[in-house]
Amino acid sequence: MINVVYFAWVRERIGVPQEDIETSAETVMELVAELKSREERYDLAFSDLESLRVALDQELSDFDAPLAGVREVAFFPPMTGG
Amino acid sequence: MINVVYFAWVRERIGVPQEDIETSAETVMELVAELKSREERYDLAFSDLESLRVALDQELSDFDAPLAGVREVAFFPPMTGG
Amino acid sequence: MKVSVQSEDFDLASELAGFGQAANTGATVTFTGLVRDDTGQLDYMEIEHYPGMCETAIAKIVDDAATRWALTDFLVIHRYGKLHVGTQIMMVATAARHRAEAFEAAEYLMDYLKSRAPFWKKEVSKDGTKAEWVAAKDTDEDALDRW
Amino acid sequence: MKVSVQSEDFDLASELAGFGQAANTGATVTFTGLVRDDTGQLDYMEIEHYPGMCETAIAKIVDDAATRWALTDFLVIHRYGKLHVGTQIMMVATAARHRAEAFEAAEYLMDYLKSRAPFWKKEVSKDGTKAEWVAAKDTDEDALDRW
Repeated sequence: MINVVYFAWVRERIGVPQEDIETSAETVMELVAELKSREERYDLAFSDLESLRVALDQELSDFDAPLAGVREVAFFPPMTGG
Repeated sequence: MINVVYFAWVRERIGVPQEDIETSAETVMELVAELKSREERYDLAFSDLESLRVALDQELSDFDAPLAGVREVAFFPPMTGG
Repeated sequence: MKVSVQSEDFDLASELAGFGQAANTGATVTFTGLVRDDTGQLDYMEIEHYPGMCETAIAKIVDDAATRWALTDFLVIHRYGKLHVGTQIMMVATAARHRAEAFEAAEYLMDYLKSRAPFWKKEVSKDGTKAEWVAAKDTDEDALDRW
Repeated sequence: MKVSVQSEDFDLASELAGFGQAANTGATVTFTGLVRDDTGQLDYMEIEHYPGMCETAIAKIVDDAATRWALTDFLVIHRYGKLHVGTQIMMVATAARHRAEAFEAAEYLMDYLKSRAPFWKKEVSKDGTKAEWVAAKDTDEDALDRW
């Protein structure tokens, strides 16, 4: 079980700010593929990975990263702070 | 008659903050030469022109500049504001 | 040496009381970011943030800056929530021995907060018809290359 | 849009009240210069200035910056006289649409105030045995080349 959180337009497209996902995905990319196959709203949210960022346990990471031991995965667009 | 003003160590070496000078010097350089020939304290103050700056009527200028029409000449070291 | 992620407004003056008081501080720089409206159409900006990650991301950015420029003091405040035109979004302050250090560290903090701290801005127009997420600029990402 | 050459201290907070309030201001930057003591030997700094020329020189520097970066507001205060360790020497503030403009303009103002505004600093040590004019640095003159 992994906690998946979404921000900004990713959250809006998926429709929830977070959810617990039962998955056997070994990498972020596998998790993304799994979500995309579930429902169209995921497919839409993850259609362009270039415009997405991922954080694992609140630290910036990348789509190739393994999920072993990770409790929280976050997906969001490039940040616009400051 | 021209008003000559001095700042920082130039003022300290010459011993006065300003003085009126009766001169027929046509350029700043001629005025400097005239002052240097007067007394040792001027010779000392003007010994290294590289380390001096000059302003004519409160605007930065250079030693070759003509003095025609100028009312105030200022000599000082490079500025250290800020 | 303060970092704060908050919804409340802040007062520059109170925040700077006691800032950079060490005798070897020769320069302090502050930056304040405000909600700007160029067209007269903007009602407010909604800033979303990632609680928890914001704090750790900013702490890392600040640590890097403090080491790189031997800062004698620093301060980062970033707000989230609904912010109307003209209100303060965030501020940084840096204190160092020389002016170049204080300026560079403040710019470094801003460049990294812009692209590496998990905040997202949405602009909502006055007539309510437009609500758009602000897109990250390539130039903001490029700005990191100079460090 | 204020320029002041004064002996009195200033209060950053009061000076910034109402600063950069235009709706198209997205960024404000302030710089404050303080009397620094690295060795514990400094008693005070005496700042000599050229009355009249200070004001015109600063006005020119400020005009150049305001044109170059389309500033929405600016402020320059420079003190003269006897200033003890830890006291404020001067400040600049800039307001602009974007952060890069506000930062660059503030650095430009500082670089030019340093080498083109007629102020001279003398450092007087605590035991009174040393009173030395601060020498201009080549690096300060070089700093102008980047603009």
